[in-house]
Amino acid sequence: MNVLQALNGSLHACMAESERVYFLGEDILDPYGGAFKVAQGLSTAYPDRVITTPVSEAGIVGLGIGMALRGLNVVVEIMFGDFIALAADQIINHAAKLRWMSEDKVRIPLVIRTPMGGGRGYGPTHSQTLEKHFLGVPGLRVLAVTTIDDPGSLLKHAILEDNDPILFIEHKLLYTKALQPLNETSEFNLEKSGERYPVYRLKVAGSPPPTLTITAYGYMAELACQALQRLAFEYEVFADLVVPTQISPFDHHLLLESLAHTNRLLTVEEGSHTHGWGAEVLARVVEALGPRLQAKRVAALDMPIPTSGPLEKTVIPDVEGIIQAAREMIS
Amino acid sequence: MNVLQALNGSLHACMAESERVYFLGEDILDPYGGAFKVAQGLSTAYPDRVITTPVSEAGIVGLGIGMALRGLNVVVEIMFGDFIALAADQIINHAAKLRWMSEDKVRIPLVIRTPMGGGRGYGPTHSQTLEKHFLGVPGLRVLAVTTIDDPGSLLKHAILEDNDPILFIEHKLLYTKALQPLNETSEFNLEKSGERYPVYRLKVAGSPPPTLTITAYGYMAELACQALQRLAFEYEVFADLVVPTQISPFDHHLLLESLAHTNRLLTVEEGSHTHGWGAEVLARVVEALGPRLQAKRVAALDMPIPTSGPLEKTVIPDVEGIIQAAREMIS
Amino acid sequence: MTLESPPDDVTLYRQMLRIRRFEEKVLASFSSGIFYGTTHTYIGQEADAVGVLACHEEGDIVVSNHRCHGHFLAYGGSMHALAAELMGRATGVTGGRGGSQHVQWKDFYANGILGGTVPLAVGMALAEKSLNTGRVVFAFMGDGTLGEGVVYESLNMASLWSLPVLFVLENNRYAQTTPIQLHLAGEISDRFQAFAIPVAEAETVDVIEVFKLAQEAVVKVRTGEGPQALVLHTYRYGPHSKGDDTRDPEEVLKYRKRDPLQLQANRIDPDLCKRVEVEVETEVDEAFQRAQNDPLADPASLTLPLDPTP
Amino acid sequence: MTLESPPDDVTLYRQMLRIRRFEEKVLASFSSGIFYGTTHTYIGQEADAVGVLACHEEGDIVVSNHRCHGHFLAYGGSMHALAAELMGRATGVTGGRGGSQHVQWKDFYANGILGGTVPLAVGMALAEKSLNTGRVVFAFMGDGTLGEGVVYESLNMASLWSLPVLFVLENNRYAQTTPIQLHLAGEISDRFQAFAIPVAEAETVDVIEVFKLAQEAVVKVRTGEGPQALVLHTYRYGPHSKGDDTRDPEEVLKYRKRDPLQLQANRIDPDLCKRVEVEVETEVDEAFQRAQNDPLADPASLTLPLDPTP
Ligand SMILES: Cc1ncc(C[n+]2csc(CCOP(=O)(O)OP(=O)(O)O)c2C)c(N)n1
Ligand SMILES: Cc1ncc(C[n+]2csc(CCOP(=O)(O)OP(=O)(O)O)c2C)c(N)n1
Ligand SMILES: [Mg+2]
Ligand SMILES: [Mg+2]
Repeated sequence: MNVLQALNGSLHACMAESERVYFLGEDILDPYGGAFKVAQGLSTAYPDRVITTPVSEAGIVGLGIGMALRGLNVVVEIMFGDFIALAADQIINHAAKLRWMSEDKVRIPLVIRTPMGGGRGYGPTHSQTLEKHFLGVPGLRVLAVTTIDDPGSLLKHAILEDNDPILFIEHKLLYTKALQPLNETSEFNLEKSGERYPVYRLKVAGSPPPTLTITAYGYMAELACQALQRLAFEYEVFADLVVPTQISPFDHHLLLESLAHTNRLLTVEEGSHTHGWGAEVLARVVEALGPRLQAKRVAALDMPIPTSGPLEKTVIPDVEGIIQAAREMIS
Repeated sequence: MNVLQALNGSLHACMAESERVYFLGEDILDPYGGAFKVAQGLSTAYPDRVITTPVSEAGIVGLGIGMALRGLNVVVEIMFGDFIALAADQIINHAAKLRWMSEDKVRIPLVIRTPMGGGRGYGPTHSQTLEKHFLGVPGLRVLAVTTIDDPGSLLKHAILEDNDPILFIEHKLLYTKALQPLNETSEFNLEKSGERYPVYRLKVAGSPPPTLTITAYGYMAELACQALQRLAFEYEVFADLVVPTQISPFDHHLLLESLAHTNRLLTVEEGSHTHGWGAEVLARVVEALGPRLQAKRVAALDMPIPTSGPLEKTVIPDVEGIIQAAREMIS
Repeated sequence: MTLESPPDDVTLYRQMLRIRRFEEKVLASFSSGIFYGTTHTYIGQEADAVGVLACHEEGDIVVSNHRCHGHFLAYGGSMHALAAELMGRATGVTGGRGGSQHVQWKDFYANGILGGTVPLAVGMALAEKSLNTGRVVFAFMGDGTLGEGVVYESLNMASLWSLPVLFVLENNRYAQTTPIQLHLAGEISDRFQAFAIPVAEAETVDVIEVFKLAQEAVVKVRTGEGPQALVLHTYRYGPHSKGDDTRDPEEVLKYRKRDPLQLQANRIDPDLCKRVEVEVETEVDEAFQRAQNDPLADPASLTLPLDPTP
Repeated sequence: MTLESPPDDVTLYRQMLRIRRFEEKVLASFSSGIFYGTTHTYIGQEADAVGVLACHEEGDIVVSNHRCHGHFLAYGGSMHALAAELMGRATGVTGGRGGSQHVQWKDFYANGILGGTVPLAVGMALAEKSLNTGRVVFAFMGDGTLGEGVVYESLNMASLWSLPVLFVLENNRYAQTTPIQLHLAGEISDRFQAFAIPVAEAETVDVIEVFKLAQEAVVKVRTGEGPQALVLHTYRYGPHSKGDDTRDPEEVLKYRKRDPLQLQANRIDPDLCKRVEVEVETEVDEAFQRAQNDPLADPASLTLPLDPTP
């Protein structure tokens, strides 16, 4: 099973389980099923609860908030994550505040799903990793899918078991990637912490104690897994990899556990470097650990994402970049 | 002279100096002159170049981009910084990218001015410090006014001598504050680095070498100045205060100089804590200094800004909070 | 469902007067420093809120804006809780969190981002239609709010899906200090008709006329004819918020002469009118008094907007 | 300024054919992997770009969208540079940075955010009007783009300030896979008229008819009558981007029968037509060939979007 199938299956399961689940988005009707096909089959199975919309990102997020306010569990698909900026006011000033402003009298069970990321040559307005601009919004949860464990259950928890607004990030390149079920992987030791939105800790199976802690989410967690293996086998650098599914607010508990041994932190993200996710991770960890942390971030260059392959490859982090940064930290 | 007068005077000077300067915003015509009066007198003096607009934040930023593309130097006023999220797409996907996407063939000399911050009981949608969501946008410069030196010249550089888009942050509480000219202050030793968008370093005049480095921008730099004095006189804690006017991209040069001696960093900002400006500052500094930094952030609680005085005061950082955090770091 | 007749003249008068006196008291008290933040008063527009919301039924939803006191009181909100909210008291509508423009109570929602609540209103209408509740959403907005793009995104979807929402456009001829001719091109009614939303329009401060137009429109909405728009040309007598009035005093005076309260008072026995006056003034005074004696909001009451633990 | 007559029939035909053959080659070559990213072809809509931009004068501004190849070629953009851009070559219009939907050259601007460029277009018109250049801005958008709120903010300001912009609305009846009746309430022309912007409208693929309508509108814009809108009902023959066509093949066939190229070819001597065909095919082949031989974009060419030092 791949990530796309897991997410699509989860949406089907959610809509089957509760009649209060509604799905809105652009071009989501069958046979198309959305630009990345995550909605495939939904409109056929639940024609009354799957609504294809005009090209109105702010509007549909706003409608989703209104529906959620009235007790529906709403999923809004934003076709490309690059368009999420159009809904920034709806997210920051409405979705995230209404519960608090009402003294918890109203709730907003809304999941805004959107694919982010580059690697497909879609160019500057269709390849971005913009979630960094939505981290740290009081009242907003940001989740990110990986192949690890069960992205379908992550989505299900978000839709059915959470009454707060969620920005749900799916990296485009993950859709076709096979899942790494928790119990079946022989290459990694995998530890899970938390239920709804777990944090995972991986290390190469049978490796000695780590000297470095890497943390990454989304598609970069995939690359970090590859880097972890190559670091171990090619360079004898042994690292822990901590992969959160909830990237904001961020729970640094497991990370601190690992850092207690390594004192070395490498964050990896696809968003542009400055003011990215890694900044908060580093800051938190420094505050917690005091003067003993060595740290470094791997991220995209601070520029738009180009279309042409060689350029795009230069701007976005890759496995080599992670390995190199890790080795620099150890040496 | 206060900050309001400095900014207003600067706008007059810019419009007098160049016929290419245009000013757009909501309710900016005389006699009103904008909600915070920064535009006072402009429409009388330059009726053809001062345009009051409909209530269309995305639209007017977009228009400003278009005008800038055609070679005008455009200032757009967003009445409250809380509304900047409405223009997020225009800023992130258009203003900040167009130069780069054209291989520098087009430029965007656009200044988006907006007041941020709380302290006036305006409540959850009129008191925010939202610039944190616009830090680290590749291609966007974010500046923040303080009372130190000359905010008017900061604005002038932004309008007349910069061909890239700028988000220009003015804290509401600063408008009525008197300027602290560089050479006239006897309470602080003041050092300036950089020309267009300087970074300042202050210490209490005649104080012994600092054991702590504080950094803050905007109105929080005001509070940090007060804290600096009280820390010195009441607690014999001596600190450097580093105040950047360009908060993104952030130049940590002067900060590192100070930290080389103190190894202790306290960041202060009014935005909500998580994923704020301070996160990037800490992260950069840790990366640069390695395992010897002790650090802490003072920021608003991670929640919306309430209206009622006692609540608002609890959420937003104050001088006491800065002093307490500083003392905790030293002890 | 049939057209109902309007509430009796005295009730309508009293409701408008409650708004008027409340708002006058707010403006008069501002300088005394008892309030936090700012305010936007509804004086002059009372016929809109009272006339329109006389048509609302229990469970109907009202989406309001920055100028929400009139809507809130006409909806049935507590005058004391509203006063307390302005004063930042623990007993305020939202315990002092929201203040003047962020009021949420029962099915009433107000917010300070112009236009930002319009898609929420349409989404609520979509929910109510989906759940088949027969509820109607009343969405108030001002002429200036027609500057915001998300309003049009919302009108489009409301019309496409034939949703039970009544858009109430209060044209008081200004957006803050900007006269309508400087902010709005074309005709207001065309902005709705461009989305195939039928419009009823009136240049009136007669609460009964407003009621009748609203009732006709609400019946259509409630019986499934889809969204309707009501364009009410009105005027505010007070400043936009507190001291910021740049309008020609002559113009204000002209509109003050067609006062909705006077018009309605003329329909009522003068003695009765007086009695209502006294009662309302007492009510307002008591509301303010009580609010002022209430405790300020307690910082310990603050909660996080989100449970941070996964 | 007077109405000029259209370019000669062969020129119009050639221009449309250049677009057609270029786009066909793009679609046909996609699976070979020579391109980066995706594409949106203009096949079927050629009469719009060619007819409208036949009215543009040197210095006029063209604001385009995701479906920009046709606009770009009709504007006078280099076919080779466009092919090279799609292939991520250093010689591409933007050196491989922008790709298919982000094309900037001279006074031509295209972008992949639907509607996001419309306020830019209006701002450019404001600048040109302020600088009194007599330039006109042509702003292209599709039916689906009428879903975006910022479009209406822009229409309002264009109209309020009587700006020199021609809005060209190409209604190809779909937004991606969504037929217009599922995304648009009411009539397209009313969306402009609601802002007091005059509209000319045609259901046509006749490039000369398009030219005439456009020329009339452009003259009005250029002589200071303010913004105008042109609503062109058309159809695209190809998929939205590459393989994603969910439309009824019968419907596509129906529209294919009124091919703008066929219509124009009928006005031309068949031998001449053939010659043009051969010339255009050669031009397209050479453009692609040359582009494919050009070097890929060099990472060393990347620059920062902002000078970071204060
Ligand atoms: C998004 C947004 N932009 C600007 C403002 C500032 N503002 C508050 S009220 C107002 C004027 C509103 O005019 P209108 O919609 O006509 O309502 P009225 O005040 O006349 O009742 C403005 C510009 C705001 N609150 N929200
Ligand atoms: C803001 C934004 N939302 C969604 C998209 C994805 N998208 C690309 S083209 C398209 C359909 C556009 O329809 P229309 O405006 O009619 O132009 P057409 O493709 O028919 O030429 C959509 C939804 C986008 N590019 N930008
Ligand atoms: Mg108004
Ligand atoms: Mg279309």
